[in-house]
Amino acid sequence: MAKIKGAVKVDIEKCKGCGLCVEACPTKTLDLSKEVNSKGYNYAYMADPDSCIGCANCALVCPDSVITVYKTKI
Amino acid sequence: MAKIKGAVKVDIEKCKGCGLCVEACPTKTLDLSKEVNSKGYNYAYMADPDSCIGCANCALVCPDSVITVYKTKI
Amino acid sequence: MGELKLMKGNEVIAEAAIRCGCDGYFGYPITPQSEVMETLMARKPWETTGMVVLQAESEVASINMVYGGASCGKKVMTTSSSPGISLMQEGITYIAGAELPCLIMNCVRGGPGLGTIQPAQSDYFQACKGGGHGDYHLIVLAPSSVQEMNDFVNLGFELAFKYRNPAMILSDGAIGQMMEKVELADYKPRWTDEEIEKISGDWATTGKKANRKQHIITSLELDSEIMEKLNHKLQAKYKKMEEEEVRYEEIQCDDAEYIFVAYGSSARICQKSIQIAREKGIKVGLLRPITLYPFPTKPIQKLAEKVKGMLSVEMSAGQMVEDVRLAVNGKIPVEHFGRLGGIIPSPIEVVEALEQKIIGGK
Amino acid sequence: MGELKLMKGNEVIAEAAIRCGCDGYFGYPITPQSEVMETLMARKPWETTGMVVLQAESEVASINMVYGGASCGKKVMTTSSSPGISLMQEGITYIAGAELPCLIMNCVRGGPGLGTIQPAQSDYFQACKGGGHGDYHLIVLAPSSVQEMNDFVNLGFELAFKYRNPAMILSDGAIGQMMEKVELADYKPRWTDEEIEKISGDWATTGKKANRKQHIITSLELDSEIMEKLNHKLQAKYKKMEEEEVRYEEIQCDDAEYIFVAYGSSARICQKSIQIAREKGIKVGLLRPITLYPFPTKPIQKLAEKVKGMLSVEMSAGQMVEDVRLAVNGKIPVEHFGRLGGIIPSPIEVVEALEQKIIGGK
Amino acid sequence: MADLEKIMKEENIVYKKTKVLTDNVMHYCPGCSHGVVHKLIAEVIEELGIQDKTIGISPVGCSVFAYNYIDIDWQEAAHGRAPANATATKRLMPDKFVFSYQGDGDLASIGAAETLHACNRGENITMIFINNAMYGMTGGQMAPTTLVGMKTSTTPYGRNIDLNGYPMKMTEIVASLPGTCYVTRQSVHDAASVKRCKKAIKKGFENQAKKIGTSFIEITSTCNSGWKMPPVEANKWMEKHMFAYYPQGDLKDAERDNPDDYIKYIK
Amino acid sequence: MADLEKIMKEENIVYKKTKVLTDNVMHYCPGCSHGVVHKLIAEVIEELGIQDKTIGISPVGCSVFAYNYIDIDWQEAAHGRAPANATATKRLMPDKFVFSYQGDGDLASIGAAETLHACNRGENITMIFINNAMYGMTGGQMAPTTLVGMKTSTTPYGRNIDLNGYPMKMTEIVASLPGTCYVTRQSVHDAASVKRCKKAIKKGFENQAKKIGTSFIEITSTCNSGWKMPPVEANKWMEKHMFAYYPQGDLKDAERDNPDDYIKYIK
Amino acid sequence: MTEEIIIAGFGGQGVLSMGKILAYSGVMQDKEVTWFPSYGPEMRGGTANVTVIVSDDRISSPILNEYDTAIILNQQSMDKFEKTVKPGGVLLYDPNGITRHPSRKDINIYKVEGVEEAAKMGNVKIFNMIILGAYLKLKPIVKIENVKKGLEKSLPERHHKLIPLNIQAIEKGMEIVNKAS
Amino acid sequence: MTEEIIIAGFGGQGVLSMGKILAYSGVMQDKEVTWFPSYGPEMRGGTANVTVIVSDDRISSPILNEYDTAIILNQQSMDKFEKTVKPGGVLLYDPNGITRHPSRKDINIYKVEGVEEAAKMGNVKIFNMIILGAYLKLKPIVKIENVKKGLEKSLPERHHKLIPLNIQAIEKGMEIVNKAS
Ligand SMILES: Cc1ncc(C[n+]2csc(CCOP(=O)(O)OP(=O)(O)O)c2C)c(N)n1
Ligand SMILES: Cc1ncc(C[n+]2csc(CCOP(=O)(O)OP(=O)(O)O)c2C)c(N)n1
Ligand code: SF4
Ligand code: SF4
Ligand code: SF4
Ligand code: SF4
Ligand code: SF4
Ligand code: SF4
Ligand SMILES: [Mg+2]
Ligand SMILES: [Mg+2]
Repeated sequence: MAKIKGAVKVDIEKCKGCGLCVEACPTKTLDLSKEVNSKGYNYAYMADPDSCIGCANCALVCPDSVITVYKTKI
Repeated sequence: MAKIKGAVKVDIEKCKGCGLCVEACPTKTLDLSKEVNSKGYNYAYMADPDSCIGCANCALVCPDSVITVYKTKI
Repeated sequence: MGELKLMKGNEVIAEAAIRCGCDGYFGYPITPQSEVMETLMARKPWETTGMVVLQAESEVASINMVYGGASCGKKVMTTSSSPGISLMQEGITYIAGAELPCLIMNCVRGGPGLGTIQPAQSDYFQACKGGGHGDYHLIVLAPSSVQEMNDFVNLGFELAFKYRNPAMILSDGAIGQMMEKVELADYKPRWTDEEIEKISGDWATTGKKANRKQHIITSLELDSEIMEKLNHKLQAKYKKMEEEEVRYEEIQCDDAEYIFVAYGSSARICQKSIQIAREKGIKVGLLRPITLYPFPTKPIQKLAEKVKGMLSVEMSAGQMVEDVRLAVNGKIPVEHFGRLGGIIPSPIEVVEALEQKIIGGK
Repeated sequence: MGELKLMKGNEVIAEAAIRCGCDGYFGYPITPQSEVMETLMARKPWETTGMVVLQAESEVASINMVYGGASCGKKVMTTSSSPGISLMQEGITYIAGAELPCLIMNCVRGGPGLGTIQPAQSDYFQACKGGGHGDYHLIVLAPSSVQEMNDFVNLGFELAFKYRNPAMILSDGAIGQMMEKVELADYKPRWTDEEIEKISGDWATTGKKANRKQHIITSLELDSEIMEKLNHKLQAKYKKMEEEEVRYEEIQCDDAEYIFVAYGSSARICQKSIQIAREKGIKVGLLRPITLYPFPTKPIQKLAEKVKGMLSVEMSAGQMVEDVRLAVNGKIPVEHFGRLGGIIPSPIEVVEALEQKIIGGK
Repeated sequence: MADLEKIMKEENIVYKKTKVLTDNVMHYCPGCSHGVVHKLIAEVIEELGIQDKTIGISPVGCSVFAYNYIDIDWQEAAHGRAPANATATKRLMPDKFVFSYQGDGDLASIGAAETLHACNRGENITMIFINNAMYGMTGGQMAPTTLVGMKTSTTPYGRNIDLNGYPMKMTEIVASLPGTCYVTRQSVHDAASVKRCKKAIKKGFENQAKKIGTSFIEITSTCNSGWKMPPVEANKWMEKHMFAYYPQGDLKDAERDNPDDYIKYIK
Repeated sequence: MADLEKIMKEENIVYKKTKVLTDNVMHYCPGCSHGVVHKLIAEVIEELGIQDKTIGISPVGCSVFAYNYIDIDWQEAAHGRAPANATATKRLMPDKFVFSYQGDGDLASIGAAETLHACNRGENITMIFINNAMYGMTGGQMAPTTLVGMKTSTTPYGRNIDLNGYPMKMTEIVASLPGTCYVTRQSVHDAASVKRCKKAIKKGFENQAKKIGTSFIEITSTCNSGWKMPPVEANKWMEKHMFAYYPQGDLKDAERDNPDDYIKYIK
Repeated sequence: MTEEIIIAGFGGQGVLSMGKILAYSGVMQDKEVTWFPSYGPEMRGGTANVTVIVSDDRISSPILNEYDTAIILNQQSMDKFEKTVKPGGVLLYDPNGITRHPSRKDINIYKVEGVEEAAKMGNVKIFNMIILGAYLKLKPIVKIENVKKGLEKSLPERHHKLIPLNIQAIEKGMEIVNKAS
Repeated sequence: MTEEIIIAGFGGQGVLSMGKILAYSGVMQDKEVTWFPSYGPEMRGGTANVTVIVSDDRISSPILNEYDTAIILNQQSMDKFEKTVKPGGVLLYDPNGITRHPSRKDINIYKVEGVEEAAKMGNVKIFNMIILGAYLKLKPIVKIENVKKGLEKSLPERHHKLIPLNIQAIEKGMEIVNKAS
């Protein structure tokens, strides 16, 4: 059976590190980085890239619309 | 049996001839006069003084508070 | 010649609005100007020209409806009287700050507070100096006849659009309630969408077409440097108005030794006063400002070169007189005469005031 | 000596209100003055002095709550900033018309419209000429330090009650947000019912005792003759204020050849400018109006006899300069310098303006 | 007639004008409901013995001169702002009885925000609301409460929903707010309703002593000038048309909601 | 990682920022609900293809700069008056889509009268109401909707009924007016609610084409700055406390009442 | 020619519309006119008056302290306006309801029984037209055909059928006016 | 003596309260002081700065264009305020987060590793006290005991127990400040 695979791209410079995407992700794919961007925010990133299912929940709740979601079947 | 008798005194000069008391009287005691007062209003008066029962309905509805009501048993 | 009618000043405002292609009127009843909306409602222009007429819930709502309508590049207006105009001050300064054209008529009554419904001219400061906050000006037109009530609706809109600036007709209970002969203008159609595009296409909120940038109507700017520039732009506009849009009338000024300065109803009274004074041998003329802002400073300065004194006649405790004094700048005596509380001065009183305060003045 | 503190101007307004025995504060948040209500709410004076503090639903409600409270002979106040003060104009003219004492603080920000939250002085006309309708005046106090923010709360109430007239503190974002040393006043108890009876017992709506007539707070009078009399009474009161209540400060005016006229923040800037100018050999002094209404006309006239020119320095496009010109009445040149949009002029700019506009002026 | 004179003696008086009403002739049109309501308020004040403790807040509207008729201290508020005056007055003098008296234009149009918020804060005041479906004072313009189809000087062809919206039931709105303790709709078109209305007004004043929130009393009224009907006809028209849209009686009569109910939400 | 690059291809995009949002970085605090709602409005405008026909009316409040983010024509209204701007705009350009966007201070406090009357007139507009129980922009003061006990900069000891009155349910009030056709309460705290909320906003816009009255959409929101909570915690607090007082879901979803219903009253 | 007139009486007596018809007649005769009413809150009752000026020249002040003619229809107005008539001017009044008759010797005083006559004619509403007729007899400043035209202009179409009755009333007024003793 | 200082950094770095403590210390030492903050809408983030003046004389303008000392805590502030230091004046900065270091030759430039040191001390909140200490080393305009008194006055009672830690941080700052190359 084809497996569904997802991925997200976070616009790191625009992310404000609010953490809402982290909370919204059903697969605990995301986390806030230890690093900060130039504005001093701990931006979101795919901490566990393999588990992403491309459900877009993270992007839906992101107030700053900085997440692009990809999905494909492998 | 003692009969209840009522009477009303209308402050003619202050009466505005609105006719609300005439309408409110259950015994049709009151009417508006043909004469006018100095302001040009056809003031209210006891057209049928005998029928007054002193119920004060006329006074209650009078917007200008110009009716005094008397009642006694005879 | 246009249609000749006998009408009240307030009715004429309504009629002129319809005829000049006004798009919307938003107002709230208040004496002595409620006839404006009443006339409009009876005329039902929405069935003919398509003009919108709406009784708003308050003057605050009215002026902000005007703000909304003006934002769309539409010809919109409101009318009220003193207390209602005071309530509009925030809205008016927003409209001035956002540089929007609109027309406001204040049918002034005596104040302060609830005051009286009789005519007064005690809102001059509010109209001309700024009743709201910040540095801004309205274009202020002062009709002194029913005919001018008619003419200034169109003129007000023209100036408002020319400068993207709110215009005010400063009338009063006397001009508003009086009937006179009036020659009504011919009907002008309301602007089409295409015409609005041509006239206000670079700023009006008509929906962002694919080929253009957003249009944003705002008076907000948190960056002080930019805000100062915006303010300088406003000031430059006011300067231009002061140079190009001053309107006034001179009556019997040629040989005058004294000058009445008076606008609106007071100017009517002063015309009679001139007659009376001249019968007495006093050579007096009248300078009647038609635009109160921009104020006819230069014409007054010119007159100050040749006359002996000026009397500012206003139904107020002395407001316009400050602008007369600022113009004259100490050259000749300038005094004020006025009646208050809704009383219209009599022509004779005015002459007496001239004799006492100026001719026999210290 | 009272308690010494380091506080923001806005906080001090709250503290001074509590300490001077204010009975009620009614306000609505707006930058840059929200600290006033916030400080009051944190201080909970209702648990100590019994002062009422209420966040109203709007500035319109606030000013009418003040109207209600003032009607009862209570010491009541509100504070806001420019757009909010514009909304209050109707209420303010009612209070002035009904001759009620109260205190209003306007922490001015740049306009027009929503504008900026940075400091400005562009509401001078509104405060001093009448933003509302009708012929009326507020008593207008212009603090230029945090200490004066403290002092003028008490002074404002005193004058307000002395004249039964609304008083306004015309501050701005700079004075409101700045911290300075301030010597706080000692606590004065709020007036008891008996004291109110003594002070305002012939007009306040405290309940009609059997032995007296009704007290009616109103500004309405439909009979023009009576209305005119009421207006004359108001005018007489203003005249008295003009004679007795003018307050100002002269700094280094004795040997001055030029004068800055400036109030509030601008006056602070000008003090530095004097230093700079005098280092350059320019003898300049400062006349700082403390009361903007009544305006220090006579002191300015006196200075005009001996100096060569005046520069009105205001964070506006030129408002107070008109009153300076009216005072000087053409004797010497008077010019204006100001920055707009929330920008505070630098001391050096001010000196340069003096050099260009007055010393080197045409 | 001799008979009548015998009856008309001091000791036989069963109804006379209360002394809390002044002797001034009211400026109202003949038959105007305002006069009746003024009388009831004055009678209530007399009966409760609170003439020296009552402050009235009059509106801008026909009743602008209420202070000429009811012999108490008054504040003449700005148009629509009586609830603001009343709020401050009551909070600063909590032992006084404070009531506002407002028309439908005043209370429901320009003053809608002040009405809503005073009631929502549960100000301990009595609000009297004269709903005559009309701007009486300014010449019979449409009010928020004007019925659909009713002709006014600003709806000369009848109120029309598309143009002017719906007649507004401010009393229902106010009843929905937890701050109000007593909300009722009354009238004064006949003797029975006058009696009921007086009771309601009395209750409204008594509630102030109980400190349980805002009492709000609508009096569905006539404006025969604005309606262009003789007074008796106006009353009949009101019964027939106004009462259908503005049903008479109490909308709410409750002790103030327990604050604990609210605190639980945040625990 | 090579894996990810394979997935991240144009054709695999299932969600990206709509073009109706500009590229400007929003000035909002991290996690602020305003951002999410802006996005939903922009998406709806894109989906309905009405970018060239939509006029937004922004308020005074944190969303004062909404015009910097949604790429349409905007009017920045005075505090509380967006419904007045919207009324005129829609009546003068009935074929455009007009919406107001307001905070709770703006819509329910200073602008209560304008809100009430626009809804009562049944203006054919969409009203978006961000209820974050707080004055965000001015530094976290109490809003009409602040819950009892909630600490704000003007209720530092918690909102107290006696002092500040009750949290106001403006949405319930508006639902009671015949002028509104669709009144709903939504939120954007998780993916499911975001989807529901978008549907509601879309319906609100679609209603304008049907000309059936005012659509009113409350979005119960957080103001983590004002609440002094991290965004995730604020969302949880909202679910627990705000939803209890402000129940989620549709309050009204009806065709506009038949005008004949009203006309019958006066016949 | 300039004629300055005050018309004063109770509200409801048709004072304002009488002034309006006169003003409109002036317009029809190519004169300059102004019409300025007293105005107040809309409560019923009270007095009403209107100043009408008809002139060959541009009219300066529409508000006056002295009049060529005062037309007076109730006692309050008599008390207020008798003294404002210019010496040699005209005071015309309806004695109905007047308790203190005018007493000035330096003006010309005329009476017209308008109320009585209107009642006789069976239409109290045309009272004001009778008064107008009386006035026009004394001061024929506008021709009757222009009054007719004025009526046509000032009355709404649906009332045009009443014009003949109005003209009749005017003629009656012209007939019955007479100098007071 | 008059010392005119600007302190500038991110909001949240304690810029305003550092200025406040300095100002309060001045008050304790019987000086005249003013403290004037930048202010804006309340959204989180963004820069903050405060002008503090401490003087023996009455202070005229609380707002300045030039400063005796600039204390700079982020890059944006460096870009804005380096140029405002008077020739011969002091620029004190924390190099953490600074990408473009100050380059003027006519002023005295000092560095203090406040962020780093605060982390070492286990309390990032005292960062601003370290900076203050560094400043006071360079410009001993107020005595340390007056700073202590200033802290007592400006901190609410419940935070007084933190005063010793604050003093410690100030002393640390005095210790570690050094002239930039
Ligand atoms: C700010 C302001 N706007 C308008 C008015 C004019 N005005 C006076 S009374 C009134 C309405 C009165 O209607 P209502 O409140 O229903 O009272 P009523 O006369 O019917 O008793 C209006 C609009 C005013 N005085 N002030
Ligand atoms: C007339 C006026 N009063 C007050 C203000 C100040 N002010 C700006 S925004 C705001 C309230 C914002 O709160 P809300 O509407 O809830 O919006 P939020 O910031 O929470 O999104 C206030 C009171 C103003 N700009 N104008
Ligand atoms: S929700 Fe958006 S802004 Fe917030 S952390 Fe995630 S990506 Fe960043
Ligand atoms: S798309 Fe879904 S699974 Fe992938 S990161 Fe976002 S929320 Fe998690
Ligand atoms: S007291 Fe009763 S019976 Fe007598 S007149 Fe009045 S209403 Fe009629
Ligand atoms: S109700 Fe009163 S005013 Fe009306 S007619 Fe009767 S007595 Fe006269
Ligand atoms: S106009 Fe209407 S409300 Fe006013 S007094 Fe007359 S009847 Fe009463
Ligand atoms: S203050 Fe509140 S509403 Fe404003 S941006 Fe921050 S979180 Fe959002
Ligand atoms: Mg009414
Ligand atoms: Mg909010």
